[in-house]
Amino acid sequence: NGFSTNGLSSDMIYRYSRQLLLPDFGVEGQYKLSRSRVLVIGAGGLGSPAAMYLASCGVGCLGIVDGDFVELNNLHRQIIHTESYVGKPKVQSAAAACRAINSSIKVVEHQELLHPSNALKIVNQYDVVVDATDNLPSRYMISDCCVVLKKPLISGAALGLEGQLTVYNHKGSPCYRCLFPTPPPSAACQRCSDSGVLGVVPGVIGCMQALEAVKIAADVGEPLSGRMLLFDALSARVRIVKIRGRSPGCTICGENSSFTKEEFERFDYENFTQSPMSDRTRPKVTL
Amino acid sequence: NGFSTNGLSSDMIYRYSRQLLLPDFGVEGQYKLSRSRVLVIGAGGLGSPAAMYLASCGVGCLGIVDGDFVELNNLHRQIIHTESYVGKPKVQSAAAACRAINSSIKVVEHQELLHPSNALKIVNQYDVVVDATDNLPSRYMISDCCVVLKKPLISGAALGLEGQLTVYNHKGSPCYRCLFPTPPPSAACQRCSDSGVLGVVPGVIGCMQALEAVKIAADVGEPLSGRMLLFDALSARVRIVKIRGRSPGCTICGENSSFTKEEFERFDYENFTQSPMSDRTRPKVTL
Amino acid sequence: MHLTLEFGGGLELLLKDSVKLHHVDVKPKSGEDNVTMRDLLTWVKGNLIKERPEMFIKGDSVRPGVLVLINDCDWELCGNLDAELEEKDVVVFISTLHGG
Amino acid sequence: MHLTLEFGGGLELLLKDSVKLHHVDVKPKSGEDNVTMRDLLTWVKGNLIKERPEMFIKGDSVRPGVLVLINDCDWELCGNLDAELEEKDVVVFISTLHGG
Ligand SMILES: [Zn+2]
Ligand SMILES: [Zn+2]
Repeated sequence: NGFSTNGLSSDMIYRYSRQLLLPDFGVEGQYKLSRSRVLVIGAGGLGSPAAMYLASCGVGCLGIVDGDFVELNNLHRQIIHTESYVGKPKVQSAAAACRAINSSIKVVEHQELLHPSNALKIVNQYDVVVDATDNLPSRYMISDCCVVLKKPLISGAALGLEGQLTVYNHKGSPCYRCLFPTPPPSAACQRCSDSGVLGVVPGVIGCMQALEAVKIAADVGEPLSGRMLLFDALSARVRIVKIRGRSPGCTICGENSSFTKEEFERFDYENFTQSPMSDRTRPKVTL
Repeated sequence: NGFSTNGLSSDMIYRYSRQLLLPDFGVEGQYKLSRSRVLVIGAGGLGSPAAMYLASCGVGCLGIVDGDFVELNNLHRQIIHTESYVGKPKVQSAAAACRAINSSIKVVEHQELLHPSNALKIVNQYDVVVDATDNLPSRYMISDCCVVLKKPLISGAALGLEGQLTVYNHKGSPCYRCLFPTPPPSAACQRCSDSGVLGVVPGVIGCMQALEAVKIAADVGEPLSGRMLLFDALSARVRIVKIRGRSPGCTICGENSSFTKEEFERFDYENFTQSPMSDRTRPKVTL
Repeated sequence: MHLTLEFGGGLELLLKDSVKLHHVDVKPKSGEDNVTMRDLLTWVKGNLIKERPEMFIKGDSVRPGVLVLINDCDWELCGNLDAELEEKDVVVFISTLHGG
Repeated sequence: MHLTLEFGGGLELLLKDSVKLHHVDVKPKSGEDNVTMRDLLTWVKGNLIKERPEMFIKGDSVRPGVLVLINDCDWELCGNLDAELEEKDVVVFISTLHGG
């Protein structure tokens, strides 16, 4: 188990040999990955494949935040959870799955709803943040938090038969508020629990989130900064579009922004978006 | 557990409620999916997410074929396998993972290398075939088999930092031989075990294979027939290109083809491609 | 002027039969040579949106949460409402998703 | 004639520094007006391929296992070697992958 001069143990060299063979990744990429700390916020449809692939490919420390419990109607898309974990905390279930895949990395369980009061403390322990949540106030909160703490944010979303993906707050790319300074009307804020989602659509986006996190953590390739991927599952079409850069006038990340950690902790994201962070309603499906 | 008039049990209505809510999928899509039989050939990098998502979203019968055993250096990308299954048959490991996610579907284990002598019998039990193998002779064999048995074939591939995906032999789309009548020189046939692969790249392609299988099984949307998706992970680019249709002169699927089941069973795919089907060599990684 | 319009992220639900892709012919206002995005928004509201127009338009622009792309480029980079369209341009209106 | 050439699926390893994307200027042969795919293959072989040309060309076409795409369309649908290229066309050469 001794470490060789390249910083990888012999166990790691064997386990990750297929990645070490890659000229564009190699030992240096794997070493950087093994030193990186990645936080996945949300152990649901997006977080399931994101966390599993981040664990399997060898990030050094993987944190998972979620305050929810596994329900049977999550399992059609949240492949990290098995039936035996129904009723148990999602974080506990997800962490167990990640450890079963790779016992050599550190997996940290944050079994709580991410909230302005705990977000700074949790997010600050990581280098890269994956937003795998399912609601609008969390998306604003996580983006603001990443701006305040200067962390790159890999933001994915999926609903129905569509998905979206981009990297915020990284290499001149905008923050969520640069793109969406004003929240949409709450009637436009559909969730998977209201509107449904085909299981594998968040799978595709969650995998791509893991990929972007790996690229940033290992410092290889061109991240999806300043670009957004739009995925339409039904027609099997993908658009990758150029989006605006960081807005100088942005109230959060702009040049004259005075948004502080204290303001962040006091900001009422649910009121700002007129939309709840936690979704415990159970829609009735009547057929 | 009684079935209602729409063919779905109350358990299914609860488990799949998020998919039933989708106007473009709904009860009819779920019902068709629950009656479909999908075969995943290969429980490796592509087959891992493909099988897990097919199981979770509710195909009626999921078959998995593989003759290999789980190795530690598979685990950086083959997220269906846990460390506790190292040394055990991949099919056994994969089937256990799928059953743990969804005990209400039928999972069939074919613990053998797919070969012309057993392929017809196995493939014929399914409606949709997912090629998640890692070698050229298997790709020709599976395509020929799907032509002979008239099955749609969802073909994915991943190597290094790139992936490819298309649907063969479906709605006028070509077979593998229409595109590649002559095999490439064996020097061009790199494998993940020789050249490496970044863990999450087959993850992205395998998810998309599951998606295409679901679309065909449930008869929704436009499958990737006559189109090919080209994915470049490093630059985060996706191209979806138009490819030729079925070739009238194709020796296998063409108008005057006389390729029979008997010829298929006798065909030597390893000799044809000058490349082995099973890969048990262990490359040395010296650093 | 022939344009391809695409609606996504749920905006297609505001259109007839929820069709996402539309090949349309939009004429400049009388006395003008060009079609701007401002003109196009008016045209879309009048000709394509079948219900809940407030989910598409707010004031003289799109509602918050909608991204507008001209030939796969954010309209903020091409002049926003004043962007002048050209023959065969592709304009995408997409609502941001929040689900997971 | 300005063309964008892209190499993938491992073909980029045959090029200098394994660069995938190339913006090039290809002139018609003397006495001819057009550049065909046949001309382009000769030009690529002479100007871009740095090693193992047999992994790119076989006979007068690409080797088996290579897909050729002109503006995101299989060259079999555009005339194969006789396809005539136009200004700003994008030509992709991609080797089929077998891994998983
Ligand atoms: Zn900003
Ligand atoms: Zn054929």
